Amino acid sequence: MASEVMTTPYYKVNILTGTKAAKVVAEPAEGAKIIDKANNPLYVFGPEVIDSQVGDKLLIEYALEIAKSRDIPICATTHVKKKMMEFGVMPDSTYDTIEIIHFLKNKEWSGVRGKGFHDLVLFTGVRCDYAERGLSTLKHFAPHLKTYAICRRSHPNADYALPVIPKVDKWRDYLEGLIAALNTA
Amino acid sequence: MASEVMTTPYYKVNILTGTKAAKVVAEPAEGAKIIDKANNPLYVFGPEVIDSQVGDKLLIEYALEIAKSRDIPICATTHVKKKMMEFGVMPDSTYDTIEIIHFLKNKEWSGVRGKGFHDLVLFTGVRCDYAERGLSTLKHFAPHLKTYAICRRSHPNADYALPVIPKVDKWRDYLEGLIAALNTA
Amino acid sequence: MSSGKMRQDEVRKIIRAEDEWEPVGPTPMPSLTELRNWDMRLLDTYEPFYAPFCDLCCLCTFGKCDLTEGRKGACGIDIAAQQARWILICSLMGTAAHGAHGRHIIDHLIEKHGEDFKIDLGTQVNVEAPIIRTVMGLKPETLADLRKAIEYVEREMIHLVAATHMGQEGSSRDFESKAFHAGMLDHVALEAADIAQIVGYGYPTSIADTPLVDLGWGAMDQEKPCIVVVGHNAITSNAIIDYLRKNDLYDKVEVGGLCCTAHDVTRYSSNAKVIGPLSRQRFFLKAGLADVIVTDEQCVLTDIPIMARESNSALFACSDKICYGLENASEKNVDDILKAVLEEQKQYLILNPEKAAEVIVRTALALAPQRKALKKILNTEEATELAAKCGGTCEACNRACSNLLPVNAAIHQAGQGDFTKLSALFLRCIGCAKCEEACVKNIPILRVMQAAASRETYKMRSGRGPIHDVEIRKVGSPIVLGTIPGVILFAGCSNFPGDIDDVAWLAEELARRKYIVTLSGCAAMAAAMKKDAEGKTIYEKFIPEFDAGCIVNVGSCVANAHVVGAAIKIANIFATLPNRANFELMSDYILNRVGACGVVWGPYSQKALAIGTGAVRWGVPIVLGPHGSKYRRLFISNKEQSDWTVMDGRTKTLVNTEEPTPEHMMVTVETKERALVTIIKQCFRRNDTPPGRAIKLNSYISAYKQVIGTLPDDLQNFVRTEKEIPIVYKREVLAYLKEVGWKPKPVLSLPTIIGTYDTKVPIEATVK
Amino acid sequence: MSSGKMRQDEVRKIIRAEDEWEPVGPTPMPSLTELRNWDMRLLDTYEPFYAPFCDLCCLCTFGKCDLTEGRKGACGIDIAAQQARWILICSLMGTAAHGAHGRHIIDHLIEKHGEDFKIDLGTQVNVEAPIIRTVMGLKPETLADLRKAIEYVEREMIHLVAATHMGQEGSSRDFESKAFHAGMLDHVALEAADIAQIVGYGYPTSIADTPLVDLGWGAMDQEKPCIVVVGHNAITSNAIIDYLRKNDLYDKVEVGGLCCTAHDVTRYSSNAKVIGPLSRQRFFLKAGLADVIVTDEQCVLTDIPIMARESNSALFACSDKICYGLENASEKNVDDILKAVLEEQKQYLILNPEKAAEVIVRTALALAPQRKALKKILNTEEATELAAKCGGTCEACNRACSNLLPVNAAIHQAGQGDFTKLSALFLRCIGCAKCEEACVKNIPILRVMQAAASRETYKMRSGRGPIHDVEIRKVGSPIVLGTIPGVILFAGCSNFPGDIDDVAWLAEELARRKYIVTLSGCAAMAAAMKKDAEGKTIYEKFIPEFDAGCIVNVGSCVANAHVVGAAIKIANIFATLPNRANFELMSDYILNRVGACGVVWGPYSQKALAIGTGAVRWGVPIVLGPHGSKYRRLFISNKEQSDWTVMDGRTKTLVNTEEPTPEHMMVTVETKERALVTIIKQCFRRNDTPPGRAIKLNSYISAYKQVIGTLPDDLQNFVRTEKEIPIVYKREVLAYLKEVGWKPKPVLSLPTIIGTYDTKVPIEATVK
Ligand code: SF4
Ligand code: SF4
Ligand code: SF4
Ligand code: SF4
Ligand code: SF4
Ligand code: SF4
Ligand code: SF4
Ligand code: SF4
Repeated sequence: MASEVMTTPYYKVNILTGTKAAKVVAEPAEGAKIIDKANNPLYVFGPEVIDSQVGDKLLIEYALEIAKSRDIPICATTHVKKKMMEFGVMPDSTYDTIEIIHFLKNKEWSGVRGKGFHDLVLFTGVRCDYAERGLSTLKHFAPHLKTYAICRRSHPNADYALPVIPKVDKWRDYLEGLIAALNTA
Repeated sequence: MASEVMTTPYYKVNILTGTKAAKVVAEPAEGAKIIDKANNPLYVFGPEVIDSQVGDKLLIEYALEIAKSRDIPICATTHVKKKMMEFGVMPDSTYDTIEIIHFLKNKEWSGVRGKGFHDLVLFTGVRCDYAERGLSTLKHFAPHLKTYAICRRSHPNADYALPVIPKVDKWRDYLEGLIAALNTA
Repeated sequence: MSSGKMRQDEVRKIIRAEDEWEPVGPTPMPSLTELRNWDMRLLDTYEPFYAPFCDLCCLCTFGKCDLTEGRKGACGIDIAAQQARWILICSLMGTAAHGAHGRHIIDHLIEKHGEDFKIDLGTQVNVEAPIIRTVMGLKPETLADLRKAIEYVEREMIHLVAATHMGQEGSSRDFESKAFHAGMLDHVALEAADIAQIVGYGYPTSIADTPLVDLGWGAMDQEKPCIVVVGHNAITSNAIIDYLRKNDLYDKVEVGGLCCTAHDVTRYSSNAKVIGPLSRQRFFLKAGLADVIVTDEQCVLTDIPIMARESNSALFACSDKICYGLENASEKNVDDILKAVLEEQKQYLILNPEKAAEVIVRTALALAPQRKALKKILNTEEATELAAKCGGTCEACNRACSNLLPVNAAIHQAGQGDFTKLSALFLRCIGCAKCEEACVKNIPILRVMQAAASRETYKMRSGRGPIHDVEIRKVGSPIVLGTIPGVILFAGCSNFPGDIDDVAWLAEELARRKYIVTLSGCAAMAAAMKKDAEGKTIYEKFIPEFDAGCIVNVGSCVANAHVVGAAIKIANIFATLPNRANFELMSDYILNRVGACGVVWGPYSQKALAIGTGAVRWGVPIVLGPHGSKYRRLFISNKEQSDWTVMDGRTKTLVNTEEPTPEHMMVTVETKERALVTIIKQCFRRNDTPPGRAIKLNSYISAYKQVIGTLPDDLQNFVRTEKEIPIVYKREVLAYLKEVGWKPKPVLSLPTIIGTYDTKVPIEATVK
Repeated sequence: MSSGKMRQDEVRKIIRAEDEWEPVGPTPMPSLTELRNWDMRLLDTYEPFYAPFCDLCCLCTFGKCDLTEGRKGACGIDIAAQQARWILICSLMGTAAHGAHGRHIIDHLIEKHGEDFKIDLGTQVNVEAPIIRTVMGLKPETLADLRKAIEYVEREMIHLVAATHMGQEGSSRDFESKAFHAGMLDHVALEAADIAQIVGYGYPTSIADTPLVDLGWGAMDQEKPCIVVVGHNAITSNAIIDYLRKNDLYDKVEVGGLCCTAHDVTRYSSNAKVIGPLSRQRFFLKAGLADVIVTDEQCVLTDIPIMARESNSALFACSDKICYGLENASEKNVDDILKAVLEEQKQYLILNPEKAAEVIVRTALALAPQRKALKKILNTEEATELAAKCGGTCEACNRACSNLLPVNAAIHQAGQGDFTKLSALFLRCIGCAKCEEACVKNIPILRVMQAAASRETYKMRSGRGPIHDVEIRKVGSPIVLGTIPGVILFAGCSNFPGDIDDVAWLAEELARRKYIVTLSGCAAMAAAMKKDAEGKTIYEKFIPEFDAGCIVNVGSCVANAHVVGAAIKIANIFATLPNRANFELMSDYILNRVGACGVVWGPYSQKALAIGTGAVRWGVPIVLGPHGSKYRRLFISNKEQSDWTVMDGRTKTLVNTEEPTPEHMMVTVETKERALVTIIKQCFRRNDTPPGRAIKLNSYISAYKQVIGTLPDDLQNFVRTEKEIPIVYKREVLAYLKEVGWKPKPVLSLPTIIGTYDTKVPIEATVK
């Protein structure tokens, strides 16, 4: 109670003004546990997965491995699908960011594979200020699910966020660590 | 950078919405150092010093000892002076809270003893939501000074704040520890 | 705005410039910037003091912007201007609330009586609208003239709201000038609204001893069908009274009010009850004693629809400001509405007051028998049982409390059957229910309070409206000379830092010292909640006149206008200075010569902010309780270190008075003790004659000794000549003055700040 | 509000009910609640989507209140209603900005021409004010009639502002209904303001090929004295042009504008230059090329006084909205002002446009020679040197950037003399200067950008004002049948997520596909900032008509009214439905039959929010760039999972169309690629004929394939019959439809939602 750890995001425009902040998941292993706990997770891909390079791979390659490890359904927003297909993967949904978040608010919704509501939603590659707004929506209006922002800029409005990871190699380490943990667990 | 400790005050109305939060001074010894570093400190007493009991003493008795240890001038706000005199001490100033804070904003001000501006201002016994407003004023408009809120409810807008100390005996320990540290230092 | 010829002609037409009553002064219907120089002059002495509530700005999508450590927003704004912008936004909410309220009442009464319906405030009130006369230059004669006042407010407001948009005003001082404008417009709206309802509903006017009405939740007779009206706009409430009268149901149905509607409905019918101020709203509604809840507008808890369901009370919303998403039944047939209400507990929006009144009364009659069982007040056993779950240690309640109260101890004790602490707590509780929401044991704390809350019935004198011209003639001279030490207005809300009856204590301390004490709004209700040894409230103990040592309830929030109006009347009627379109002349007179002080001990609302900000522009200093710090801005001088040079109107020379009077224009104080001495100090004026100042100093010294224990530490600032030292304290004071090296200060016979800044008002105008 | 007989008579008088042009419809000058049922019907399908920007509320002194996890404020408000209240507050700022702007221009022009000055928009425009006709029921004939429109806005606004006070509205849906009202009032103000300036200043009207004007910071001739006008209100700028003309100085002085004033001054004089949109304001002013900076109102950076000092530019503030704490010199003599400006660099507020114009021009002439040395643009060497200090690693700049840009890399590279990345960055920069403020090495980043910013001069067609009635007659039928796939408006601000010329890309993609493309405000400027291989901008490449495959710049923000107006005209002129006081009938027609879509790709301002919110009430869907998410609210349907039942106006039966058209009423998208397919989709209408739908599907499929690579994943939602499948894709689409189990859907000949909710509009009214 004395004082609490509150994540300060990379981008100042994303500073939290409030009382409910993300738990910082500094260890990939913790992240894997969070994913394992979920009954019906969903992974939302934003356009940066196809624009940003992580070492010699594209971010989407890591994101796809994470999804594959637990057969997590993928929602490919914006125009991500096009690039995704080049990697031979078809998205389960192509709702755009706001649309998928709108459906996720509804506990009665069938989910992208008709298995009922998603209890964990992973996000990667959504523009940071935009993702923060959507995470706020879910934080306030979707008490039935948790969000995990797999983004090196950190997201206070998520339930689980990464610490800020300024260096790309450390970012790659985190992603590889998470994949490793998922594949060994 | 990854994530920063941000003090969460006892009272929810005092939750910080912003970027600049107090450093939590958990150890009385650190507190003593802060006071020792100051060239021209000032101690502002609020009415709770004469209303609130700390163990078998009144809060003001501890506050007076802290002031005495370094001959820190005292500003007795509201009607504190009356009770204070019963302890044989005359305040250096009886400006009310807002008035003293207004003067403190001005670096050119002579200070309560004419020694120039105060570079450290201690607060004890000001109503918590009220103190927080005044601390915000100084945080934003008095870059030439630091504030140290000696209050067990914790103050995010101060430069230095205590952790929340729910139990009275721990509160007494902190005060006695601070006094001890000042008297031995 | 366009101040071209066309506009000038338009203005002259609106105010009937040809009317003979007074020549048109320099500023008829001033626009945004016309009083700006006056504002800047005030701000030179009384600097804005900002306490940012947030480090950031999030008003546009460039944000959030971090404004700490000298950073600017993407738009270039800094933290000070941002606070001032907030002040303007919030003041505008207040001005709009009153303006829209006035527009609604005036339009409604015009429908009823026609726009030529005459304004007649009775034999005692000839200067009917000092604020409208001064600001606009219009002498309102009909309801249509009052509508002109609201149209003026509407027209100015849009510019002020525009200035809050991103990329508009960049200076904190100009934001404050605009906030002053909003505040002044607020007063125009207040005066128009109250005059309209007085003449349109025949509220008491030109009489001082208005009826004493019952106040308190105990005043409601549970045996009768019970209608509770909540808000500020009495149109529907008065229609309910009419319906009851017309159908001989008046003694069969209880009508009680919460917040200002209670004031106004009791001005319409003294049989109606005042349940209490805003701080009692949630407590009372959760008690379930209301068979029908009627909401109009302003200060209405937004979760009433939920509370109504919980207590099986019927709910009708009757204002376009508050629709709660309900179906609009204004054009539905009454029996269909009743059916749906009684059978499906449907809640409706009804904007037709007469129809609403019938539906409401008939619902109450039908529902009351079914709700008998629900109208039981918790007894101590039941309350103890509910509280028993509290361990007293988790303190989640305390941490959530908006008034920082020790709820845990009180509930824990109540759990053991002892309600001492809870009774004490109840007096400080502002009714937010955050404790209850936070309680880890889900204890219904506000219901538990039923067993701790006094069922006492108190007497409050119903609101009297305008101060009488004869009263002004009588007190004008002693006020201006200072021999009546001051005029105090306790206004505003019930967000009190301490006990709800502290206002009664303050009012009595001041009345004892021969101040003229006036009250309004929730403060006027709270002041009734204290009885002396003989069981008398201050309204029973003190004469209800506008005179030394008397206590007057002017009425609801809109009635605040009459106290500012009284200050203007002193300049106009007593000093016979022209007030028509003469804002600066009147305000300068008030600032320098009328020892008036406004007190908002429990501020919460944006309306109270607008009223207070307007009062400052008029030259009336404001003292706020500690919650007022959350408005973000005060007006503070540098006390003895400021330059207090003003003009002597007779010699036309600048004189350094060396005395900080009035010391601050808007200040918060933390305790009622400090409030007492601060209020007294704010009544000092440069114009005080030595005998007058002696009387004021006498109050100041006696009060200071009483609460702080010594002579005032700043006594030397306010003693100008030895003649001013109160005899009783002579020796002591002389010794003190010697010790601090006091020197005599000039006493001006005609102090003014006209001539110390660029204004159209000639200094000659201040001399009469 | 009072909707009694008196008020009704008053309204009939205001709108001259006896005028013959059309019978008065059901809702003349609607008040707060009169269109509420329509609003609720929209909200049933298009649910408010909230993205809270803060967990708390701090609007009154009971706060801060924590609204997380279902907690309520002390007033009882919940997080959804709190967001909706914010939306209302911000929409009102926008409405007020436009309303006050309109009031100012109209009053000014009435002073100039008299209130009986006739409204004549030329031979091509007979339905002069479709919005005012529809909302108010008034056919404005003179400037005085336009003033009536503003008075109506002023009157309604005060009630809306009042509703934001604590303890007022409690339902998010009713807050949205009030925000819709604010948005609709905003459109009334827009139309009144633009019509006034067109007729009052003789801006081009009834011609399509308005002049091509120079745009870009390179367009300003540094050799000449340079006056830069900033803001939205061209009164002073036009007075400057008049003064230059009168004194034969026109070719000797450069006048350039930033933000919408640039649009309006170029409508007044095509010699004036457009420097750029808001995002270029700070960059340009810091470059110091302006000898005199003139500020009017709206979207004016609030720290211009500081920037002016830094660059030794003179500054004159010319609006009561923006006074910067400056001395008001409106009544000062010109030579004294000039003296103080030139000798003491004094900055002044001047509210008299003619005087301001003289002072400004004479200052520019006197100052320019002295400032020659200061008007040098940084060369790459100088820029490299300034940037050299950057280590490229601290990233403080990036973290502060409001557009999340990689500043560090660009500046680091510039420090090594390579400006490639900085040039790219400059295209995405919105000019907030937060990077510069944050830079640990105090690198003046915006000045360094000078070396990276293209000095290109672009051609923009100046704003043309209203769409012509003949154009409407020509395109009405194909639009309603769907054979013209849609009408797109790119409006609003320059807070773009990506490159400043993405708007040009989108406009061209749509024009290529035969959409009617219109632009306004900063978007219209940004769209000019891209040249093709032949060096042509879209304004040079496309025909400036309101027709398939053409591109029209309507003008400044206030000119947005004309595009909504065009949609109304389609219903009124082409379909000959009565529009007088017939808001619901017009909006229902637009929603169901006019394939229009508004796009605000770089939203930042509260004005853009008001415009967008108003558009939604009219039935026009809005697509926003990602920054729009910070407005806090969108309107989203549940797509294929919603109930899309509407009325068939001919058979008067309810039909489940099973097609989500239009799909969302306000939605944000993250990339220009997704924007393209979303905009196209938002143009589908229930009324599309099979051939029309086929054309729209053709665009949708081709665009989807282009940016996402496959057939649209939701194609089945929009194909109603096989006849609608575009021939080129026939086989592929059939296969796909089979695979997803598509079934034919009903095609209605007269879809309407009239009759699906409680309204005064009879279903018969929809049939013509
Ligand atoms: S208004 Fe100014 S400070 Fe506030 S968010 Fe917008 S740009 Fe930032
Ligand atoms: S209801 Fe009263 S006790 Fe409870 S939190 Fe609110 S103020 Fe405190
Ligand atoms: S939160 Fe509830 S249980 Fe805890 S101390 Fe307060 S009243 Fe008792
Ligand atoms: S006094 Fe304040 S709380 Fe009471 S009704 Fe008036 S505004 Fe509301
Ligand atoms: S308006 Fe309501 S939620 Fe906001 S601070 Fe006031 S009480 Fe709290
Ligand atoms: S000025 Fe441009 S680069 Fe710098 S922070 Fe603002 S948007 Fe980013
Ligand atoms: S903050 Fe300054 S030094 Fe640091 S990376 Fe950015 S530009 Fe370079
Ligand atoms: S488009 Fe937006 S940014 Fe540009 S001038 Fe208009 S409101 Fe301002």
